[in-house]
Amino acid sequence: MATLNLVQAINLALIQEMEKDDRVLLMGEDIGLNGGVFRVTEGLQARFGKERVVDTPLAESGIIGTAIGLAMAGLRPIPEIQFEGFLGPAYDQICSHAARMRSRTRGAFTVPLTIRVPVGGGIHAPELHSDSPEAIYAHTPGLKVVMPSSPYDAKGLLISAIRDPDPVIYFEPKRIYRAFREEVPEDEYTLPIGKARTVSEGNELTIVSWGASVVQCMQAIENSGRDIELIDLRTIYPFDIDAVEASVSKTGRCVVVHEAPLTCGFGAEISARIMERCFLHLEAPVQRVAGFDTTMPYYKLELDYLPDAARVGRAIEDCLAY
Amino acid sequence: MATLNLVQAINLALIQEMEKDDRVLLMGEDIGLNGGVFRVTEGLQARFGKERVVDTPLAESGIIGTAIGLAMAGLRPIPEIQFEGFLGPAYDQICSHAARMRSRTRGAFTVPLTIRVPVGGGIHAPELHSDSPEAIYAHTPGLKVVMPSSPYDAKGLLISAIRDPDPVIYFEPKRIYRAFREEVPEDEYTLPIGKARTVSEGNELTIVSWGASVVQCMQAIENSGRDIELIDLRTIYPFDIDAVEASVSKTGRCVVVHEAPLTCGFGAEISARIMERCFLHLEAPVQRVAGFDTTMPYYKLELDYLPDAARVGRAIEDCLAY
Amino acid sequence: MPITTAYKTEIQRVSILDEHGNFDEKLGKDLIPDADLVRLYEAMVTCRVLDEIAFKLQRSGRMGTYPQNMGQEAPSLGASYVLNKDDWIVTCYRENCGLFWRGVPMESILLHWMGDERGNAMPREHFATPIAVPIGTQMLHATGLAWASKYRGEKRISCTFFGDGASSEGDFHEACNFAANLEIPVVFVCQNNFWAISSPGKVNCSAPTLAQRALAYGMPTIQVDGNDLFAVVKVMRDAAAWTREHGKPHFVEAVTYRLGDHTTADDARRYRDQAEVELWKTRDPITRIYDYMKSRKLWDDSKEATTRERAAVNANAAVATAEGIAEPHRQDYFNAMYAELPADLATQLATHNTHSLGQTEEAAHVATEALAKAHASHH
Amino acid sequence: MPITTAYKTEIQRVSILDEHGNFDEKLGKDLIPDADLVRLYEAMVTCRVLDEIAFKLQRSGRMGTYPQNMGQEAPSLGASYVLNKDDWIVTCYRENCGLFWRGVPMESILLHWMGDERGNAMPREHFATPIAVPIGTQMLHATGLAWASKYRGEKRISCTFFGDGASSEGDFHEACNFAANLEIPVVFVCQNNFWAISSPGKVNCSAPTLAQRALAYGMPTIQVDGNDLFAVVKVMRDAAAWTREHGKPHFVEAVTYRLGDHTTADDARRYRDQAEVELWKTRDPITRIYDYMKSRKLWDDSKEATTRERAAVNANAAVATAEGIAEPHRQDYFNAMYAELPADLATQLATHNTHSLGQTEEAAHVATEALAKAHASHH
Ligand SMILES: Cc1ncc(C[n+]2csc(CCOP(=O)(O)OP(=O)(O)O)c2C)c(N)n1
Ligand SMILES: Cc1ncc(C[n+]2csc(CCOP(=O)(O)OP(=O)(O)O)c2C)c(N)n1
Ligand SMILES: [Mg+2]
Ligand SMILES: [Mg+2]
Repeated sequence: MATLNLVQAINLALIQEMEKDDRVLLMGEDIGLNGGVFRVTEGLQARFGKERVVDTPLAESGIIGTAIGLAMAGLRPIPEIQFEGFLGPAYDQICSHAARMRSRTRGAFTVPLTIRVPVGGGIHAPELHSDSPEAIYAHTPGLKVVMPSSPYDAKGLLISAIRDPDPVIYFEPKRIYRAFREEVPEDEYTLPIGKARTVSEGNELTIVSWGASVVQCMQAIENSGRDIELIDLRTIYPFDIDAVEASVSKTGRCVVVHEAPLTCGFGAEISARIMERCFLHLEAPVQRVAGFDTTMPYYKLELDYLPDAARVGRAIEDCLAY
Repeated sequence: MATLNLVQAINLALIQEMEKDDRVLLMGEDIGLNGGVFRVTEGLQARFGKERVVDTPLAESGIIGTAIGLAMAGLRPIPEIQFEGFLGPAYDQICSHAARMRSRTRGAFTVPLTIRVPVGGGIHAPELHSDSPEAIYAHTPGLKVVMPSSPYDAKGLLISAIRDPDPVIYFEPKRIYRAFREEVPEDEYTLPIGKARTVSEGNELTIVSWGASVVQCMQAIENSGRDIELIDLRTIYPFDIDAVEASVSKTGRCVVVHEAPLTCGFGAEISARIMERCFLHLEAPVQRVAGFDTTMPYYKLELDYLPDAARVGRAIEDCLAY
Repeated sequence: MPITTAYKTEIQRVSILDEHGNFDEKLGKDLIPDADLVRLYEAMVTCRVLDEIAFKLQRSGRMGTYPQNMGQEAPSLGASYVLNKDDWIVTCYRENCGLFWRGVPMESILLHWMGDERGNAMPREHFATPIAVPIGTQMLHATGLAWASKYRGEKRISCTFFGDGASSEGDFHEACNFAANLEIPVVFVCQNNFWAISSPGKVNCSAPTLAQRALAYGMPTIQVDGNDLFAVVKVMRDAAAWTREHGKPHFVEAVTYRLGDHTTADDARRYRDQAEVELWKTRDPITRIYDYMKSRKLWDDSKEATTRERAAVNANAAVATAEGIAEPHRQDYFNAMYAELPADLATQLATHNTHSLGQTEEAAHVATEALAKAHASHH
Repeated sequence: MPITTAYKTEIQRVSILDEHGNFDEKLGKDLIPDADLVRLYEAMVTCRVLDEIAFKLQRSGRMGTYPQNMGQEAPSLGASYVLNKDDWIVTCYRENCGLFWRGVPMESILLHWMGDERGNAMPREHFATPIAVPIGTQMLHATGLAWASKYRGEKRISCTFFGDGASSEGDFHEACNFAANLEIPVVFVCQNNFWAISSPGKVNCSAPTLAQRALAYGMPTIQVDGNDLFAVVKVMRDAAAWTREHGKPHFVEAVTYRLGDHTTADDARRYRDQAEVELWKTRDPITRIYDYMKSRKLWDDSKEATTRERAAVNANAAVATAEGIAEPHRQDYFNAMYAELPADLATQLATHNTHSLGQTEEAAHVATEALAKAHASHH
């Protein structure tokens, strides 16, 4: 068992799936010789050749649109979009085609595609390199949306995504790409898409989060000294509402934490579902700690924008005091 | 005072604003001689000339991107996107530029743009002609999102949108384009963006809706024979949460109705906000009647998909019985 | 040498059988065996007849919006005729004739426009993709499909069709650019019919030709009289062969005209001159072949009558099949979303509700059953 | 005539002062007055010096990612020199030299890369738009800006810059196509530096020239040695004049090279040969003018020393200004969202909270006050 960071865990998953299945190919901007701007695909072109690790033209719609064609022909393309802020040009191909091809053709054509996208803020990057658009894609039927928060999860979820017969957007929280390491099995393993992970158990309050925010939540829980259950959603669609329901039915209180803007963020869906499912158990309204309803500011102020342990801590206190 | 349908009310608002302000120009596919595929811009090219009513190339990103340039130069372009399903190619220009230009430049450049888009299902149209993407844009800070449900509102809200110094997506519910007429004042008037309309007052339950669904809700209320308050949100962002709060604090029960898919639809935000603001007043969980988490089916089944008075009626009963 | 030449090029136009009946023997001889010509003619006639029937179906409320193909039968047919049966054909909505030649049942196309996804459930052996509603997007899929062939070392190419309007979309550019730079064998066929709904050609391309779009990518390109089936066959055969041999893309501009409205929701009299339509009627691809066959004594009135009759019978049979299909079920559109129906969606299906209070115990039970069934059917 | 010529064209390349010191008198004479040449030279040197300082700032943690302009000073500078001061200049991020010539303060550019939006708050009199981070998107704004001039009957044109990589994006195509078909006066300048981060030129354009992208739109186009300030000045002057006169777009490919890494986050040694870099160093636009001025006795070591010194002083002053700016405030990014701060956003600002329980009465009061203030400042 090796001790890997998130970048290495993803790299390993890609190697193993490519070795196992020659329908798998990688495509994107700068992923070849350069190994991607975050070096996630480092060494893969040397290992698998230029036919399987392809540097494409600088055109995101082109990347996804051709990947859809590759997938319709039965391959398993894994396109990389360099930053989540550049999903925009590919939005139409993702939502009008990848998400719809199976239902449009009643299964005659399917799009087994895994779109890898670094996501989120906190790395002092320029504009459009720090956003969190997961709710946009969760609102688009036909897609699956995954966001790991640890190296172990990253590997297992990526392998599941690659093997999934439907299109998956696999968001990689860039803030924790190299933040920590953990033991990651050498062998291949999968983690189910649609199942949350209980990071810590507790009885007083439930926190639901995903991606890099999970780390802030762990910190906040530690700081609080309270008995808090932390659920890492892991996958945004389908999402494990049963796990959330079970936990909130127990604790009666919930805080949801994410980086995306508050309004219509995925926290709204979690909150609405909790109301629907746990109404009689709720002792306080669900609290949402999220990005503000502003554009993510340039990096001088990004830490002011991002939910941190302190803001989560205040929400915990407010919720417990309700 | 003339009796107009929604198409005519919009046409009138366009004429009046174009006469008043020569910075206003229209652009889009087939809007000139052809008057738009729904005839909303009928007669405008003949009246204002080809310089002010411009048939553009078939390219939505180009339409919005050039409109952004026009707006940055101080004009007030009103691009039309032919159907909401074709906003996709323009997503990037809308969200990465129109929504961000003011904050990016700290006000040095602004984008006073009104994007007109027919929206929603129910007209037996082909694929991608029947969707409801309002939540996507409500989740994008920097935009305003408006959706009228009547000719009177359509005129007043459109004039407000055109005069608004920020980018507005003005969704036109195509299902009710010609569904009914009402008295619309000849004079120009504005309706505030961010203020809801109480369609009917009641004490037992609150329904919150917008766009063509409002008509289904009115029907459901009539069918139910109950004392129900109906709030038409009118604008999705900013949204009038104060009006919703006041009503639900009074009734203690709420049903939200929209055509878009349930998960992460704007109903989730309304539900979450109600929980946050009216928790102690709530006698039942907020119920959402929405499109399903599927692609809008082709038209043979579209009425099965769309929330109708019957489904709203069941939600009313369930909610009242809780 | 301060001013030098950086690039120089020239684009050719091919015509074999023109609207006046002139036939170029050198290019045209032996191009299409007579027996094939008769079959191709019948295919065009059938397509035209279906258009007329579809129009009436729409007008009488038996079908939704429908885009007639009238006048544009030759480009896709010629392509379909010369392509291998397992080359991908990636179309828009004015390529019915080519799709039918390929073997796609007429009822599939009808069902699509009748608002039924089963029309798109094409058997994979047709190597045809479904009608693309969002304009200009399908060319990227064609590029991806051909890329897959290259990846696998197969000789299969893609041939994709789109309109002059579609060539304005960014995706068109990206599709050509990917194919050219990554060396992917695609034949890009632009059906330039001079109109995109009500927008005249020059709103979408003010350059002298549409063929020159391809010069941006250093791609071989040619213009062809798209109403001349002979010329289309020659140009498409050469382009497909070149593409297959070199593993690189080729562009073809087929100059043609839609004789009908844009769709049944459109009224072309609002924006175009009847005189223009009348002119193009004289260039009709069908009458051109008819006259040619007559002049060659391959055709006579009785053959014509038989052909028209058979066409009507076939088209009406397709309508009957399309209209005879069972009503679609609610579960069709739920079950089609993913390989496995997510639990939450199963509940929505079982309850036909999106509000939790309506999701009674019983409904939840039904949902669980549905889910279990969906799972089972995939393992 | 079955095979005819549908289109024929040729693209020229212009060079005046080449890397060997050859100067074409016919084209170059009187092109740039000596006094101007000295100022232009100084502008390039200053830009280069700023690049070096910025690099060090980034390395020492005083600035975020920064894209050096090194080697690409001439295209934007030449453009800026010949354009009217109120022609729009719509750039990407390798046009610092032209922006500074236009009057944009160096500290604006530094602030942008220091993660501060105030760097983009350019006074409108510069007629320059902010650095465009999403590649390939700004050309559409240039088209819209020039369209506004046309709409108002002004003679102002747009000049927009973008890279070879950017020319792969769909928006590039749409911008050119809009400008050509709607007759909008834009000069499209592609800085072809042969790399898009690690992607070699042919991944983004495998055609012999980038200039031929314009043929797709029937747009006049020309290639220029982008490291030759004289040639750039000539070509840009002609293109701008043509564009202004005809009210239509013109394309220019400026062949150049980035001598540095893509940005400070990049290490170009991973993907490109040092030999290639060395070759291009011999084609440096700055040394070329230096040698020329020396050969013309316009320049000597002491002038050079003074220039370098002044450049360093100016660049350092800009750094001091940029670093001396007050810390930005939280309210800056809230208040900048809309002309009027929405009530809900005002509460989020006042409480620095997105959860309602933290929005106490007091906080709500503060929010209301903030909102009132925001309103007041706009009326
Ligand atoms: C992305 C997108 N925008 C707009 C439309 C609406 N629309 C349908 S067909 C059409 C015109 C297409 O013109 P062209 O590509 O020339 O094809 P033709 O209909 O002439 O065969 C338009 C604007 C659409 N379907 N998709
Ligand atoms: C839409 C988008 N995709 C990807 C990126 C990441 N990126 C930044 S610069 C760049 C390469 C640009 O190459 P080119 O246009 O040739 O300009 P150059 O850097 O060579 O001047 C890429 C891929 C981006 N900023 N925007
Ligand atoms: Mg057309
Ligand atoms: Mg470059």
